[in-house]
Amino acid sequence: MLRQIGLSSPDELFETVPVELRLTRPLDTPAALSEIELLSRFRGLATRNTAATRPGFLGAGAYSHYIPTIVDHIISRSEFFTAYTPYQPEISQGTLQAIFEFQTLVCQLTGMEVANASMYDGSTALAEAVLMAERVTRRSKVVACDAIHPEYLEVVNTYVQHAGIHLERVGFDENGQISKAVDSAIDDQTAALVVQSPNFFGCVEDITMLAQKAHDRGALLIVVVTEAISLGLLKPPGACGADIVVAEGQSFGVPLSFGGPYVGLFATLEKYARQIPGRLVGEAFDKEGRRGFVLTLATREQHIRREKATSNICTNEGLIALAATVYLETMGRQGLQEVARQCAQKAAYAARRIGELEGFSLPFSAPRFNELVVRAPMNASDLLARLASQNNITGGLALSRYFPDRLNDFLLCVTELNTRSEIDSLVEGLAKVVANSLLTTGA
Amino acid sequence: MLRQIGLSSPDELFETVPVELRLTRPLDTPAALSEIELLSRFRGLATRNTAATRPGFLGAGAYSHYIPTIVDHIISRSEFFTAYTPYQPEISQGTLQAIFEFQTLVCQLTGMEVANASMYDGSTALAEAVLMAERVTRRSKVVACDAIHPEYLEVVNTYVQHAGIHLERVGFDENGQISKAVDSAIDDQTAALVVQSPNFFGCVEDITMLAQKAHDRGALLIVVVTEAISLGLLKPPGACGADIVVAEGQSFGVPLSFGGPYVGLFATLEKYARQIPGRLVGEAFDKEGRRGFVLTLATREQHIRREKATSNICTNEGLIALAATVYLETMGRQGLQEVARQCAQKAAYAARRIGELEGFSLPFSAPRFNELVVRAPMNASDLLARLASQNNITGGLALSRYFPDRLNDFLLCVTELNTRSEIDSLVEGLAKVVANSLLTTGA
Amino acid sequence: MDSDITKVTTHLSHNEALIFDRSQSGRVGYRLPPLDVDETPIEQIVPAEFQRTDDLEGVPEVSEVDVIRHFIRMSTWNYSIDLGMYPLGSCTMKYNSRLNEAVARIPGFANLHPLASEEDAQGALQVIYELEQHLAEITGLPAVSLQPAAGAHGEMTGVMIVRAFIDARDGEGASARRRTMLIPDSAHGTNPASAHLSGFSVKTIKSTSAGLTDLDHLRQLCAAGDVAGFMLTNPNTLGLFETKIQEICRIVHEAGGLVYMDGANMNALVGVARPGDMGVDVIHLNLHKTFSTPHGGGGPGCGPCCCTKELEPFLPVPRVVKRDTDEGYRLDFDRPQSIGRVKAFFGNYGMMLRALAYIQTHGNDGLREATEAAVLNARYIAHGLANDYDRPFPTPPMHEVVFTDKRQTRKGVHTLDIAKRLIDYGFHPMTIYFPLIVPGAMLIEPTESVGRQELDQFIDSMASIAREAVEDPELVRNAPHLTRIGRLDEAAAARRPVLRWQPKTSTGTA
Amino acid sequence: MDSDITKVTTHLSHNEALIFDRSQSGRVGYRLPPLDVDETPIEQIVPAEFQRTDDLEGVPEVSEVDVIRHFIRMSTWNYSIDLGMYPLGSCTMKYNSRLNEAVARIPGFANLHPLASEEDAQGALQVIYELEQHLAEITGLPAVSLQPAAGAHGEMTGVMIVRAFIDARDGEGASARRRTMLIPDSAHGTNPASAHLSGFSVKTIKSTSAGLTDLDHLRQLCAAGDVAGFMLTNPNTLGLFETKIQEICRIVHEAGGLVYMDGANMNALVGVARPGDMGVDVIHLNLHKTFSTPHGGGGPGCGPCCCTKELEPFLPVPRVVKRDTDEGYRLDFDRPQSIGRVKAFFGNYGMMLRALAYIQTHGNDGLREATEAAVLNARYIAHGLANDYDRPFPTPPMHEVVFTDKRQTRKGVHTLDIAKRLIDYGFHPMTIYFPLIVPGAMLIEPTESVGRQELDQFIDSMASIAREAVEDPELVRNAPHLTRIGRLDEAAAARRPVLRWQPKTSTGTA
Ligand SMILES: Cc1ncc(COP(=O)(O)O)c(C=O)c1O
Ligand SMILES: Cc1ncc(COP(=O)(O)O)c(C=O)c1O
Repeated sequence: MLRQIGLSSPDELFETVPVELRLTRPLDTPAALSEIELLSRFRGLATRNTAATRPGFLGAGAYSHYIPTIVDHIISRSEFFTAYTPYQPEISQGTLQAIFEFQTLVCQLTGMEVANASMYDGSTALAEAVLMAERVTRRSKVVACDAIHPEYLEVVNTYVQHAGIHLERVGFDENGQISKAVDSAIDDQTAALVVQSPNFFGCVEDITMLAQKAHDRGALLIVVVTEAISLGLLKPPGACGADIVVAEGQSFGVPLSFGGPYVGLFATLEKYARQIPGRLVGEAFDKEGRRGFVLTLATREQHIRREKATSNICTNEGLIALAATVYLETMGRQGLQEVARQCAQKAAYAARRIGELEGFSLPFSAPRFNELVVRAPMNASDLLARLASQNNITGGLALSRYFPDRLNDFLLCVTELNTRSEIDSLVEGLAKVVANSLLTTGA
Repeated sequence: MLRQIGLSSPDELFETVPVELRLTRPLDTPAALSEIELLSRFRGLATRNTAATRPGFLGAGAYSHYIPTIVDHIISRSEFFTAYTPYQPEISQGTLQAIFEFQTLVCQLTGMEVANASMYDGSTALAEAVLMAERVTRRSKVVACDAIHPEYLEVVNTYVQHAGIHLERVGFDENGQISKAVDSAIDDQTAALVVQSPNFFGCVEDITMLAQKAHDRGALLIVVVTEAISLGLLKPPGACGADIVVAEGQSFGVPLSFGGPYVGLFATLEKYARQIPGRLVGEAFDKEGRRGFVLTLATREQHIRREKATSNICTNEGLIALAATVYLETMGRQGLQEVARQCAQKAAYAARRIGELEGFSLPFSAPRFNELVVRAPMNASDLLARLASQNNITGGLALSRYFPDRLNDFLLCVTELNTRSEIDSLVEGLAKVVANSLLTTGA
Repeated sequence: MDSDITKVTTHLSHNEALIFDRSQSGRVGYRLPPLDVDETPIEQIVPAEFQRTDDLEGVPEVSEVDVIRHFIRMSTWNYSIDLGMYPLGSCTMKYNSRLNEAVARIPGFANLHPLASEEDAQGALQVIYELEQHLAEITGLPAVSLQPAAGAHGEMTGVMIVRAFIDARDGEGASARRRTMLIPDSAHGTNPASAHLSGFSVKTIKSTSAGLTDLDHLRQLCAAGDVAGFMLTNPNTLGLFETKIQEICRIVHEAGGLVYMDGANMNALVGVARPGDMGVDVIHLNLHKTFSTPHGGGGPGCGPCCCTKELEPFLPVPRVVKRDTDEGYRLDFDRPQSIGRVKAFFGNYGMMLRALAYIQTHGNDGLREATEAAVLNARYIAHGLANDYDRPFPTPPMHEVVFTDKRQTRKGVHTLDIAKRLIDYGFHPMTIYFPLIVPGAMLIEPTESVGRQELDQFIDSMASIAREAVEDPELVRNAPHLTRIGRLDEAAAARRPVLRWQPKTSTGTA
Repeated sequence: MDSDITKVTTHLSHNEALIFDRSQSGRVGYRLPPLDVDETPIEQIVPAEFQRTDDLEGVPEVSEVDVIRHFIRMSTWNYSIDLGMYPLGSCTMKYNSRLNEAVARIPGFANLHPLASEEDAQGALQVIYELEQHLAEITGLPAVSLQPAAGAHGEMTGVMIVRAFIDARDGEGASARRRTMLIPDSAHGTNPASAHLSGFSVKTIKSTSAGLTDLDHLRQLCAAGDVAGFMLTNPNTLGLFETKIQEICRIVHEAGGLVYMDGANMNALVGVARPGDMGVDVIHLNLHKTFSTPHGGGGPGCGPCCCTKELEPFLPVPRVVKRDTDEGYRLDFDRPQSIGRVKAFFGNYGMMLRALAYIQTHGNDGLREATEAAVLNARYIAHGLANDYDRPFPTPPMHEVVFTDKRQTRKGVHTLDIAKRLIDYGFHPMTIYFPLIVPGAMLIEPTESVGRQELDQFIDSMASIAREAVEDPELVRNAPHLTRIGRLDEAAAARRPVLRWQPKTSTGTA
C-alpha cells in the first residue's frame, strides 16, 4: 500500500510533522502482553480489591443491587456496544428506539414530562440542572441543602464557580431533613432550591412542601436522587411539584465498577424542553409514513450553537442508559416495586436490630428508604476497620470522610442483596467489636 | 386464550391423557429459585471442584489450552446458539457457511479429502469409523492397539458388540508404540487397523509404516487423535496414508467442562463420502446463481434411510464445531504451529527435568508430543494425592486407573498454559513428596 | 406482494466471503507469550519424517477483527429463537435462558478436568446426582444415566439395555430368537437406525386412521414371539397422546418384550403425567428440547436414559453414587452387567448444568405451568388454522399439531412452498414432511416461549398464505422472496457434492 | 440500481414495537428471593403521603423472552464496527477488543465499591496510577487526571485549569482582564462550549487557505493582551498537522496565554510525536477514540486531562499517589489549588481498565504501528478518491482526510445525498458538514481497524456514487433505498417534538 501511494517508508507518512518533533525512541510503556499474560495480570490486581468479595453495606451514591443476567448479554451485542452516536438514523434505529424508551421510563419513574438521553452521572446532571435553572429563571442565586451528597456539592461548586452563580447552603435539622432556615434562604433572586431525597443520610424530604416554598418565591425546585430504586416506592418528585429531577441511574442494572461508568438521569417539564442539556431523541417519519426516531432539537447543542449551547456535553452514557433500559423493562412494573419494598424492609429490619444494640443509636428520626446513619459508642472508622478485618464485613461509610466532626457516625445501606443472615452478622459484629475495644481500652 | 378454544380449565388441555395417569400431586422437585439464589448455589458447588483452580498437568483425552476471548463472544451470539440445525438454508446460511469452513479446516489439518459436520466426540467418532470400515470393506475383523485411550476402546466395544464385528487387540512395545504383533494380527478378514497417534502414552506412532501394513492386506487404516493440537506439528495422518481420521476437537477452543460438550472430528477419502456418518454441508446455488450452502447427501441419514442409514446420529455438536472453527481461524496458520511448538518444547523440558530426578524414570523412549509416562519410585496415586494436598498441583493421571498393574506410572501432560515456573514447582514437588514419604516409610 | 407481512421488512444484510478467500499471507489474529523454557532442537523431539511439511498451507491467515466481522456478519444470516417463534415440530425450540449460560461458564465448572479425582470434583458430581434425581422424578423411572450425548444416542443406549436385559433374562439361546424391535410408521428415523445399531431387525407398526398405534397390528406382531421391544413416542409424532398406552404396555410385556419410549415430546407431559406410571420400561429425554439447553445450530445435546430398577444394572458405566462414608459422591465403575460406555468421560456435562438450572429456576410448579402453556399454545394454533388448512386427525393435540397441504395442492401449492413463503412472513417454518405417514405434513410446535401476539401473527400469516395459494399460487411457489438468497438447488448439490473449499490452484493439503 | 454494490444485499429484518405497546398486564420478567426479614407495616417505614400512588402505571410488564427478543431485534437495525468499516471522521471508530471487555468484567473490579477503603482497593488504585503514567509518557505531559467522563468534560477541566493557573499567576485583578479563549474556526463545537462554561469569551481564529492556523491573525489577537489561552486540535479537524505548532505555542506563551490541545485526534500521533514536546500545556484525550474503549452508541467515554508539572496543582481532586510507607497507593485530597471535583468518585473507571488493557496488549511498538496503519489508511483513501471528489487542501493528511461535494453539487447532489447513498453500499457514512469551514465537508477516518480489501471496496463505492451523481442524480438524492426505513423528516420532528411514549388515553404518570 505504501508504494501505491508513492511512499517508500512509514516515516514518510509523517512528513508534515517537523523532524525535531518526531519521536526517535520507542515509547517508555511496557512491551506487548499476550491475552494469557494480560488476563492473569489483571486477575492478580483484582484479588487486591478485597472489598469486592466481601458482604457489604456501602451505599452513599453507589449501590449493589441484583442485575438480571440478560442485561450484560444485551449490552454486549456488537450492534449496540460497537456503534457510534446515532447520527445516521437509517442504520441506527436500534439505538434510537432504545433511547426513546429510556426517556419514557425516566419520565414515568420521576413523574416528569421530558427526559434526555443521559448525562455523565448524577453529580454532573445536578450541576447541569443548576445551570439550567439559572438560564430558565435568569436568577443567579441557588440554595442547596447540606444533606446533598458531598461529592455532588463539590461538582456543583466546580461547575458554577465561573457562571456567576452564588451557591447558598442550608443545613439540616435534628431529624436529618433540610432545616427551617430554608424559608429565609429562598428569596426572589433565587433561581432554584436544590434538595436530595432520600438525602445523603437516607432521610426522605418533604418535597411537596419544599416545592411550595420554592414556587412561592418564583424559584424552581431541583430534586436529586442518588438511590434511584427509591422511585419504586416513594412519591415521584414530579408528583410533588419538582421542576427538574436528576438522578444517578447506577442502581438500574449497572455494576459498581469502582465508581463508573454510571448514568445521569435528567428530567424536567415540557415547557423547558428547549433548555435541556444533552441529547434528545424524538419520533419522526419517513416519506412512506414509517415511524422512526432521530436525534432532535439539536439547535440546543454545541455542534450548531457553539458557545451558546445549553451544555458542552457531547458523548454521554449511551450504553449505560441501555443497560438501565434493559433493567427497567426486565424488572418491570411489579419488579421495581418489589425491589424497593425489599430494600426498605431490610433497612428497617437492620435499623431495628442496631437500634436495640447497647451503646448504638440512630441520630436521625426522619422516614428513610434504605440508608441510615448509625452513631457508635466509638470511633466509626476504627469500628469499621475492625469489622472488616475481624468479621470480613464492609460495614458502611464513616461519615468523618465528609463530616470531620461526626467521628462516631457511619452511613449504612441495605439492599435486596443483603440477606437476613448478613444483617444479623453485621449486628453481632458491631456488638463484638465494640465489646472488645471497650475491654482493651478498659484494660 | 383457554376460553377462546372452548376450554374452561388448564386440566382440560390433557383430556386425552387417561385420568388415572394424570399426576395429581406436584412433582417432588425443589421449589423455584431466583437468579440470585441459583447463581450463589452453583457458585457454591463450583468451589468444591478444587481441581478447577489448581495448576494442572492432566491430559489423557482432555486438554487445557488457551482459548481466545473472541471464541465465547461469537458462540454466544443469539443467532448462533439459539438456532436449530440448518434445515431451512435461506435463513441459516450463517451456520451453514461456518460448518463448510469447519469441514475444510478439518480436511486441511488431518490431510484428508472430506470431513463431516461433527460427531459427538472423539470416542464415538472412532466407534463410527470402525462401523464405517466394516461397511466399506465388508470385512468383520478390526485390529486395535492397546495404546488407544482406554475409554475410547470401551466405547468402540459398546458400539460394535451387536454389529458382528470382532475386535482384536494388539499390545505395545517397550518404546510405547504398537507392537510388531500387528503384522500377524492383520489378515485378509481385517476391515481396519486402528491406532492412536500420539497414543495414550503420548508416543507418536509410525503411521506411514502402519498404513503400508494395513493396505498390504486390503485393510483400512483408521487413525484417532485425542490431542488435536499435535496436528500443528506432526505429519497429518492423511499424508501418511490413513483412510479414516477421527479426532477429539476439544483442544480447539473448547473448555474442559468436566468432559463435555466436546466435538468429534471425522475425515476420510472422497471415494467414501457416501459412507460417512453424520451431517455434511455442501455448496449449492439458487436460480440467480448466488452461491450458498445446504445440508447434503441426506440419503445417508435416518430421516430417509431409516434403519439402513450410515448412522443414527442426528443432533451433533454444532456449536462446539463453531467454537473450533473460530479458534482455528483466530490462531490461523502461524498460531496453530506456534501452539504445537510450545506444547512440544515445554513437554520436552518437563521430561528432561523429571528424567534427571533421583528415582524417577520415563519408561517409554518413542518420540512424544506433549504427554509422557513417568515412573515414580512410589505408588503414583499416593504421590499425586500428596502433590495436590501439599503443593497444590494436579500432577497428572495415575495409570492404575486404566492399567491396574502400572502402580507407579502416571501420565503427564504439558501445554502452552503451563509456565516454566509451574513445571519447575511440579518437579520440585515430586522430589519433595518422594523424599518425605521415603522418610516416613524409613522411620 | 407483502402487504400482509407485519413481522418483518427488508434491510441491509452484509455479505461475507469464505474465510479462505479473505486470508492474507502473514496476518495473525493471536498472540501467545514467548516460549519460557530453553528450546530443544525440534528434531530431537520429533524426527523430521514425523513432522508436518506443508507449513499448514491453506489454513487462513487473518486478524482478530477479520474473524469478528466474519462471524458477526454471517450470524446475521440466521434465524434464531431470540428473533422469534421457531415452531419446528418435534424440536421444542423454547427460550434458552441466559442465566443457564452463565451457570455453565462458572470457572469452577468450565475449567474442571474430567479426570480430576473424585475428591477434587465433588461439586460437579453432585450436579450429576441431583439432575438424575430430578429426571427420575419427572419420568417416574428411577434409574438414570446422563452419558448419552443426544436423543439418538440415548435411543441406542436404551435399546442396548433392552437387549442386555433380555439376554440376561432368557439366556443366549432363547434371546437370540428375540431380535425384533417394533416401531410405528410414524416414528422418527433415529428410532429404526438406533434399533439397527443394536442388532435388531425392525418391524413397522401401522397407525390407525386416528393417528394412534394400531393395537390389532401390535397384537398380531407380538404373537410371533420374537419381539424384544416396542419403541413408541408419546405423545406421538403427530402430537397425539397414545390414549391406550397402558394397554400397549400390557400387550408388549405379555409378549415378553419391553417398552421403550422416545421422550422427545416430553414437553407435553412434564409435571402432568409420567412414563413410568404408564408402564414404560425405558426412555430417553432430550435436554436440548424439553429442558431448554440451546440447540446451537445442531448441537450439542444431551440424551439421558431413564429406566426401571429392573433395568438399572445395565446402564452405562460409570454411575455417580452417594458415598456411604459421608455426604459426598463417588464414581461406581463396578457394574458387571452394564452395556458399557457409550461416550468418553461423563457425557455432555455443560448441558447437564443448564438443564439442572432450568429445573431449579422453574421449580415444580413452574415446570407444570410450562407444560400447560406449551399445550395451550398448540391448541390455540390448531384452532386458529382449522379454517385454512387440512388437519388429518381431529383428536385434540398436545404440544404440537399436524396439518397438511391437502387443500392447497389443488392449486399446485405444496407444503414446501408454504414453508418457504412463511419465511417471507418472518417466521421459521414448521417441520415439514414429517411424520412420513402424513402426506405433505406440516408439524407445528409453538412451545411455551411465545406470547399471544406472536401466535396471532403466525395464524394470520398462515391464513394469508392460504389466500395467496388460491389467488397467486406462483407467488407462493417461488418463495421466499425477501431473503438474501433464494431456494438452493439441493439436487445438483448432492449430484456433484462440493464439501470443502479448495485453493484455486489446488496443490493438495499435505 | 445496485449493480456495483458488493458489500451488502438485502434480507429479512424483524420489526419490533415499542416495549410499552408490547406490555401485558400481569407479565413479569424477573424473580427475586422472598423477603427474608419479618415485614414492618410499610406506613411505619414511610408515611402514606410520601409513597407512590400510581402503582407505576405505564411501566412495561413483559416476560424475559419478550425483553430478549425486543432488544435482539432492535439491535439488528444498527450498523456497528463489528459489521464493517466505520469511517466517521474525528470519531476514531476502531475495533473494540473483546479481551478488554473481559478485563472490565473481572468481578474484583466490577463489584468494587468506589468508597471502599484504600486498603481494600489497592488493585483498582494501581490501575489508575499505571494508566496515568502511560498517558503521561504518550502525551509528554507528566500530570494526568482520569476523572473527566468524556472529551468535552476533559476540555472543561483543562480550560478551568488554565483559568485557575492564570488567576494564581496574575492575581484576581489582572487575571480578570484575561478572559479570552482563542479557538480556530475549524474547531469542534465542544471547544467553545467548554470555554464558555469556564467563563471565557471566545474569539475565533481564521484558518489559512492551506487549512492551518492563520499565524498573523493569531499574533494580532494575541496583541490585545486579554488572551488566556488558545485551544487547538492537532492534527486539526481537517486531518492536517499544524506544522507551525512550535511557533504557535511560542506566540501564545509570549502573549501570556497557555496552549490547550484537543487530543481527539491523537490516533495520528501516538508513538510518533508528543504534544508536550510541541509546547502544549494541557490536553484532553478521548479514551473512547484513540484507546479503543467502545463508543456504546453514545458513550460512556473517558476524557483524561494531561498537563505540565506547572499546572499539576490545579488538577481535580482526588489524585492517586504512591504511599511513601510502602509500595501501595493512596488518595490525595489535600490539593488546595485544585479546580475541585468534576465528577463524583473517580470517573468512568470501567473505561480506564479497557484503555490500560489496550495499551498493555499493544505494547509500545504496537501503539506506534497502529498509528502508522491509521495514517496509511487515510492516505490510501486520499489517494483513491482524488479523481472523483474535490479535496480542498492538497497537504498530505494524517489519520483522516476531508473531501467536499463541490463537483457533485453541479448536478444537485450534495454531501448528505452522498452519505445516504453510501449506506446503500453497506458503509456507515463519513462525518459530514464538519468542520464547518469546509462547505459540504466529508471527513473520512478509516482508522487502523480496516484491511486493504474493505478500503478498496469503500473507494470503489465512492467512485460509483460519483458516477451515479452524474448519470442518475435522483437515485442518489433519494437514497438510501435498501434500508428498512427511509430518510426521516427531522425538521418536522423538531417542530413538534415527541420525546416520549404516551398511553393512548394518557392519565399522566403519577
Ligand atoms: C421424535 C424424535 N426422536 C428422536 C430425535 C433425535 O434426537 P437427537 O437429534 O437429539 O439425536 C428427535 C430429534 O430430532 C425427535 O424429534
Ligand atoms: C475534535 C473533537 N473534540 C472534542 C470532542 C468531544 O468529545 P466527547 O464526545 O467525548 O465529549 C470530539 C468528539 O466528538 C471531537 O471530535
